Amino acid sequence: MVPVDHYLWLSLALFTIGVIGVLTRRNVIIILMSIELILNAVNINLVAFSHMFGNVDGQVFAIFIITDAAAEAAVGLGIILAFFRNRETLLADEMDMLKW
Amino acid sequence: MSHLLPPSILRLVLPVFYAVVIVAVLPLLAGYIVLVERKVMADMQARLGPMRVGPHGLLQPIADAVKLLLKEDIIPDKADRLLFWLAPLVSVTMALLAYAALPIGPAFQIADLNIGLLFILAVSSLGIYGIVLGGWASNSHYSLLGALRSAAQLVSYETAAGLGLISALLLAGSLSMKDIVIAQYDQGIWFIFYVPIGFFIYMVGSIAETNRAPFDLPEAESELVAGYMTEYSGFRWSLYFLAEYANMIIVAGIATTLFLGGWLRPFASSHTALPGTSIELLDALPSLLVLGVALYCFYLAPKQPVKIQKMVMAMAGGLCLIIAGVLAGALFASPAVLQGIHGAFWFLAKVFTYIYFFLWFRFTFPRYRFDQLMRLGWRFLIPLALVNLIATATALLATREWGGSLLLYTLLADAVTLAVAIFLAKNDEVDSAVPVMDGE
Amino acid sequence: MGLNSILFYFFAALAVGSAILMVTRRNVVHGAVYLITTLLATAGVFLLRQAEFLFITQVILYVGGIMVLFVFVIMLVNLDVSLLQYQFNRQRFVAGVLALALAAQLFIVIKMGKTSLFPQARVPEVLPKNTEAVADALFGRFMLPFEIASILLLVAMIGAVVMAKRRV
Amino acid sequence: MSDPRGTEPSNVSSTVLGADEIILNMGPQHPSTHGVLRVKLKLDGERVVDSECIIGYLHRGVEKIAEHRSYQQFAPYVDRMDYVAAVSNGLGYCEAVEKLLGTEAPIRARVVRTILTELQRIASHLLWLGTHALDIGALTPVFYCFREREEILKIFEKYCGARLTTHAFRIGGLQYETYDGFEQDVKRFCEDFDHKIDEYETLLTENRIWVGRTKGVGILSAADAIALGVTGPVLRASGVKWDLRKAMPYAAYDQYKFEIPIRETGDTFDRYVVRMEEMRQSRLICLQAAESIPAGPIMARIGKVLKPPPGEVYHSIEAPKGELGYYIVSDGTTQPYRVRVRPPSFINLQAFDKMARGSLVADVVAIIGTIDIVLGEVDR
Repeated sequence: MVPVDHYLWLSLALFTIGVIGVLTRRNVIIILMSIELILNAVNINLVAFSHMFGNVDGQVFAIFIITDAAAEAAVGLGIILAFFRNRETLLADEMDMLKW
Repeated sequence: MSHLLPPSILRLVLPVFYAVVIVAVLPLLAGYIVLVERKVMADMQARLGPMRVGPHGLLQPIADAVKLLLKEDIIPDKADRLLFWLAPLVSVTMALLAYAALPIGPAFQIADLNIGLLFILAVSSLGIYGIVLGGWASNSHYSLLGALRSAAQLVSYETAAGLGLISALLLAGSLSMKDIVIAQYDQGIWFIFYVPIGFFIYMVGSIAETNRAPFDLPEAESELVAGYMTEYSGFRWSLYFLAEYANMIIVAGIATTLFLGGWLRPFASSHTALPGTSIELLDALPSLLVLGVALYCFYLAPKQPVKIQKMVMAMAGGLCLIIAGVLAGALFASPAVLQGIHGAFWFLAKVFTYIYFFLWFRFTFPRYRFDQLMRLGWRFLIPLALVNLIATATALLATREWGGSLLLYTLLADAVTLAVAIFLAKNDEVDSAVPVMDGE
Repeated sequence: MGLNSILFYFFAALAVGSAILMVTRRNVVHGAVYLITTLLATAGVFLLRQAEFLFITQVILYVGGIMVLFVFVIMLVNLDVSLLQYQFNRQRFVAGVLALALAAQLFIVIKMGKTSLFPQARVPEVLPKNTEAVADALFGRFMLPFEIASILLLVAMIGAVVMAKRRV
Repeated sequence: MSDPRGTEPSNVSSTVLGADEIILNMGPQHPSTHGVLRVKLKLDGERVVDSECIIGYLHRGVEKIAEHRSYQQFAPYVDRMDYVAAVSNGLGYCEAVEKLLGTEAPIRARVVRTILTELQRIASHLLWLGTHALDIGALTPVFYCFREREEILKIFEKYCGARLTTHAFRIGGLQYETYDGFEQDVKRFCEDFDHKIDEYETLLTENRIWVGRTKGVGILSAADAIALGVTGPVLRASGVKWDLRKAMPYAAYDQYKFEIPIRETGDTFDRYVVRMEEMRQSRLICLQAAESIPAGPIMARIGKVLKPPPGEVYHSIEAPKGELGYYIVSDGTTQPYRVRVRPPSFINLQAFDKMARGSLVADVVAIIGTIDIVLGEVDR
């Protein structure tokens, strides 16, 4: 049986990688994907605890998180598309105007 | 086999054996579906179709396979080599993986998952990556356009097809493929009679999902050459091809399981034995059918022009004879064996009937344009599927609350859905009279 | 070490490995492919914890839906230029250090709480059928959040349409 | 005068691409450009922003060859221009030379010419229908069309020994007398053909997908059509009643009753309807003509060596695809000084950009099909 804290280590690793991706990459799509990674890391925790306590509440929350991720991806990608159409670039550094 | 091995080992070995059988047989089956397709097409188009390799082209699939395997393997210069290599593998793996949960008869199933249907849907929805990545990796505009079309098409029609399936799921009350069939046995009726519109929606959706005409835009030959497959050749191309036909069998299998009673024979719940025996009349039907085919083959064999063709034809007849013998022998075996063998026969028969409709559509209809395809999906099928779902659920609830015949209530629900469908179609007609020029 | 453990460590290694590859790839499509691998590996982890429905949700929604959207958008935007640009931003060192500091913090928390934070696992012998249990929870106790989530999705959908729509 | 093609001339290659725009090269090797046509499309997503037809991949210098051949020697060459309607090409050329010579073919020859030309029109339209339907994704009509086209080609073969590039006519009349049973063959074909057209129509005309794919696609207004010099069914579908068989009768067309079908909108569906109706009318002409082929000689009295008087002539006929004109200048020798062909496909292809702008990639295929081009004729 895999102890619960191993799930947490896995989650921590993915979370950290995600944070590093968000903070250091310039490409907005990669940043968005890193955010998805962070959300996913959270899901692992929820599932692990859900199993530990023997009820499904954690899984329900994970489903909500996936829903949220879907919403976020849709809006985020919409913004990226609009941004790309106007500025012809995908670099976060160049998203420096409040209005275009 | 059960006396050779203890049941616990059998439980492990049998699924592996099934898996090996499926992986081994499927390419051959796909090849022969192609032959059937070409023969059916030829028949509808007043010509003969493949006649050269083997009698009536019976060996054509093997010749085609050999040709494809021997072809030069071309990777375009500026292609993304890793993804170009990976994409067809993804396609074919996902297509084959879906067979894990497909019950071809009560005994012949690799794994009876309690989320079986969702598993099949999930895995076959991953096949899209093969198409999209392959299209992108080819570094060609035709491929890319094909891939983009395909992605949009699959995502939209999956929704419609899924909603169509749910109407049958409501009736079955389970996601396990096996339980769905058993539910139909218990209720004594195939679900298609309860939710014909759900079946129709799933059928259209499944044609679109497998990229078959009239929804074959991702590989529309006259527009995009071959869509996402344009730059592929030889073995890689044949993997895509295999995936496409494997997916066809999968969607046909899903439709068979959910709507057409899976491995159940017609009138599965009525048991009228032949006088004086324990054999049921309908159980004898498969063996007689196959026997007929065998006799026809023997009748044709001497008429073949070349000696080797005579032999192959006779061999085909002999094969049919063996199958007929197995089917007939099952009649006298234990009920489990009978169910297993005849279940597989009926399942495959239904699957091929379903596929025949695919072929029929392909040779009858012109191809949709992309915006029309999207409009059909989003503005006709999905609303219709939602209405159908609500109507079916209401019918179920009404039966539960007030009692009465479910069939009656579902008929009412279907009538309502049909009215909505006519309304939607009328609406669509008004819209499409004006040429679409949006997105400017 | 049972089959379960082997599978867990395999999936975990796969997830972490592809995640690292994901954040370091120059080519966004490759990044997306590695993210998909991570997500699938995570789905495998879910399956090991008997969260079958979540596994399917992860595969259908995350991999089959959201990531398709990602790949779709990546293909819509032209990549040739961005391949040549420098991939990491100017504050990358500070950011990396900060991220690692955050990780260290969490590490210490988990390490410290290992004894006190987690009560003994009380896994029931027979888990309820997962799909039914999730459905009961979703449409029972979590009905209101469920509806709110659906509104969130609606808002996101409209938002995405407005965002991606071309200026006329 | 404004450019009829659109607001600005096509110049696909030099324009700067927008964010979502890509250049798509269709052809010269593409399944549905009907030969070696190359179309350069500027796409915004799947929508055509701009287009440019690049031709010349099948250029053989037919007009130049004419200057080094005697009048009779050149006749087989014209068959190679619109090679799916070789008989019509031959008719146009022979009549043009006859006009230059100041003679006319005898009436029997003219009637047989009319029958063969109309059969050729049906064959050409059948080929068009089959490939057009194939482009739009209907796989089956093409085989039905070829089945009937085969019957026509058999008649050609029995008559002159060739099926495709027939060289059926000679300057001054016909080389061959009709074979025994020619009339019966033509009549039998025409009688069968009536319900064959119905068969095609059941497959297509009321098919929702077909209607959806063709209605409102590639609209060409009458004014644009005239400005671009478009002729044939494409022009008539835009609502202009202009058919040389009625307007300037040649061969024996003035003796037969037939209608000129026209439609109003000028979209792909209208062009389809016009061509289908034209096949029915051609069938009627053939029936009427085969009923009473007058007896008499089949060759006018012209010498073996043709030396037309110096001068020039322009003669045009209604080929299946539109006005096929021959402009021949004679300097009094045995060889023409200059032959200029006005091929209908080439002129009609000009309308492509006008029709294609703003449509989708899938429509481009339908539009190329609906113009009904043959590259042998476009490039010559």
